[in-house]
Amino acid sequence: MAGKIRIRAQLDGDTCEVKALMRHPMETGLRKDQAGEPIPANYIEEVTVTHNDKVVMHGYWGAAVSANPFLGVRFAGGEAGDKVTVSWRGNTGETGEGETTIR
Amino acid sequence: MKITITFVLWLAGCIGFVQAEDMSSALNGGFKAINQVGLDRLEQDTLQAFCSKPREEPGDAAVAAELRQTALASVVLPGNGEYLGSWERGQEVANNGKGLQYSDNPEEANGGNCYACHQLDPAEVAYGNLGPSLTNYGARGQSDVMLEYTWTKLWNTHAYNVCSHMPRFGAQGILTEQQLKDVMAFLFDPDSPVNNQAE
Amino acid sequence: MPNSRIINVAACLVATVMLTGPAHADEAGIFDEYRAMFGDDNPAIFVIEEGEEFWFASQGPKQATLEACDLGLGPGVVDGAYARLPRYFEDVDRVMDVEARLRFCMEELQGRTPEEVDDRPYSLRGDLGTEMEALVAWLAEKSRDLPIAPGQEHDKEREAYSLGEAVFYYRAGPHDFSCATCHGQEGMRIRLQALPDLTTHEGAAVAYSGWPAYRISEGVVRTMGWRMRACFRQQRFPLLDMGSDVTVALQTYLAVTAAGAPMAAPGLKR
Amino acid sequence: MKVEPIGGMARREFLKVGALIAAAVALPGKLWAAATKPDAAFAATDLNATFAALGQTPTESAGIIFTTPDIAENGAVVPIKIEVDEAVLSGVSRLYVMVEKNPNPMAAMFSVVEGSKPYIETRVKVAQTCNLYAVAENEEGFFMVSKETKVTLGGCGG
Repeated sequence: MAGKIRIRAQLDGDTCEVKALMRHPMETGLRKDQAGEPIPANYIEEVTVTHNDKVVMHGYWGAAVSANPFLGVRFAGGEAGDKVTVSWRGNTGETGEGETTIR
Repeated sequence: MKITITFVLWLAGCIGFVQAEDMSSALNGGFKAINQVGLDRLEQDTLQAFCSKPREEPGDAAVAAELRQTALASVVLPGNGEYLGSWERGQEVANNGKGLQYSDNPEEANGGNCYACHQLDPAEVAYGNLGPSLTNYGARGQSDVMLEYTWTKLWNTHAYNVCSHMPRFGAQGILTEQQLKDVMAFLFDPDSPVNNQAE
Repeated sequence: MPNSRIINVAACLVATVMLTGPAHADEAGIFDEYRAMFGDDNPAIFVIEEGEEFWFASQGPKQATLEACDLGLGPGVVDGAYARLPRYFEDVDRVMDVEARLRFCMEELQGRTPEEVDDRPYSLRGDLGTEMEALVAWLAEKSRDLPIAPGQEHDKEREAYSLGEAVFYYRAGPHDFSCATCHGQEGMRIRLQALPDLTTHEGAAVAYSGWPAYRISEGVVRTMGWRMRACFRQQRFPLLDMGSDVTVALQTYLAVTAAGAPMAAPGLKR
Repeated sequence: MKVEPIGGMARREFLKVGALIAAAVALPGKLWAAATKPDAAFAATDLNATFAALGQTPTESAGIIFTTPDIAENGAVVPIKIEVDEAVLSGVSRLYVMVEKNPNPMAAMFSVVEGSKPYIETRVKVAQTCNLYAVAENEEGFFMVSKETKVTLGGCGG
């Protein structure tokens, strides 16, 4: 179920506001399950936001970002209909990507 | 002291419009034993049955008085006459909400979870209000009467107030005698943050 | 339309709620700033989508979907069905909540075993969600803004209400707790957690309309059935069975007390 | 990059990386290349070590507008927002979020690419009541603002 991303990109004057929710457990590796077994670390390590294929924000995350992460960023120069993507790579090598157009 | 649900409800006649046997079979069919928690937890003692009336309507006054006497008589005062332990340990007991749930480790000491319902150390903002504030409790007096009153309240609250919502920490074995002494110290010790508020 | 009387009652109650203003009994002001920062971004949206996928997925020995499942408004009718539960179902001659009914459909339509369906209905630590949570989230979404209108015409529906009320006040266990211990008075809280008074329409409406909900503390969507189970765990009772008569009765008691208030789930909770 | 215990080394290491990023950022479009993850800073187990790994203890700046809740209903999810007043603090290329008493204080680092706003909203885990730090980096060094978030205990069974 992990991997999905929901993105909203909206113009406010000349600034485009991007809000993204990512489907991910963000396990720290420090928790134990009900049986007392450690739950392996599984978190998003790298996030990239692009506008028409140009990177506008890039981040590195630790496991302290909350489960089902939320990210809000802003950039200038967007126009309605432009493509915005958010993609991530996890510490396990897993990836996720989502796409939307600016409203 | 435990008696079967059916018997208690038979005593009460019925619960609201629900017949005793319906209630009993619904409860026993609706829960499963898990880990250290068995279905015997669903059985009521006389006090619990009396205090389970829908809309918490007060029951028969004579029965209530008898239950109050029984509760009072059940209180076990500390063996050596010492009421006060360590307020530091008592503070931990007051903060700890775990114990006796099927999700809790039965090897670990139970908590008293005092903060769930009471204000104590005023520096702790996360306190509940189901019970009265106990901040500055020590200022209410340190006499033997006060100590015995408070011990009794912790041991079996129904000795003073039948159908109080507070657990019977001593009578039901939720806290040990030492833990009760520690909680007492948390309430009474002049150095406890309950009484000694740093500026 | 069936149960027009209930709808009428519901409409009156909606009017009452509108007159008395929205119920916000569980909104302790101290967390307003915190909650406001979440805006509209509720991860429950993923779970709702997953619920829809589960509904249309062929599963079990019969490789069937749940599309023929009758939630009370006819086979396959999902719009508004959640808000009308719990209700009496003739085919099983008992009152069911959404989880009991879904389990019945999984067994009947898909041929799945009770063991499989009951194995892990609610997420354990480390899970991202379960099929039951997803289906309930999606069905609740399909009743958003509709008035809570549980069945109360059939004898068994009224019996469920009475049993629910009796269970609500039933004190037992080492701590002598009942539901009423925490949820029977207004303006109360545990620690800083506001406790809705579930014996009043306003309190029950706030509580009932907001489940299922995304629990930020756990990162998963929790259902009303889970909330009942978790309450009983904290009451130091044994494990409450999903879909059992006890949980159905309590939810009936709550839903009837909350009747008329609009559903607002899946919400966002602590 | 391994854990760098002392500031000097880490700082040099960091400047090297920083220069690479600066070069990368100046390139248009797809040629933009990601910075190397500052592993030492993410692995640090207290705030001073985190700052040391970055190479400098940030100085307080009024140019960072840091929005956090004073009190959180649950520490598993604490929403935060970092904005930069570009009239006070210009040319910010990086933003960092740190949570003082987490096992690893460094929660996230963001590279602000040219044309983007130095603006981040996210949600982080806060293990216990402590200070949260918003750190901004530009050519002049590191700047910060900190705010306390109280994490409350809840429930009848916890």
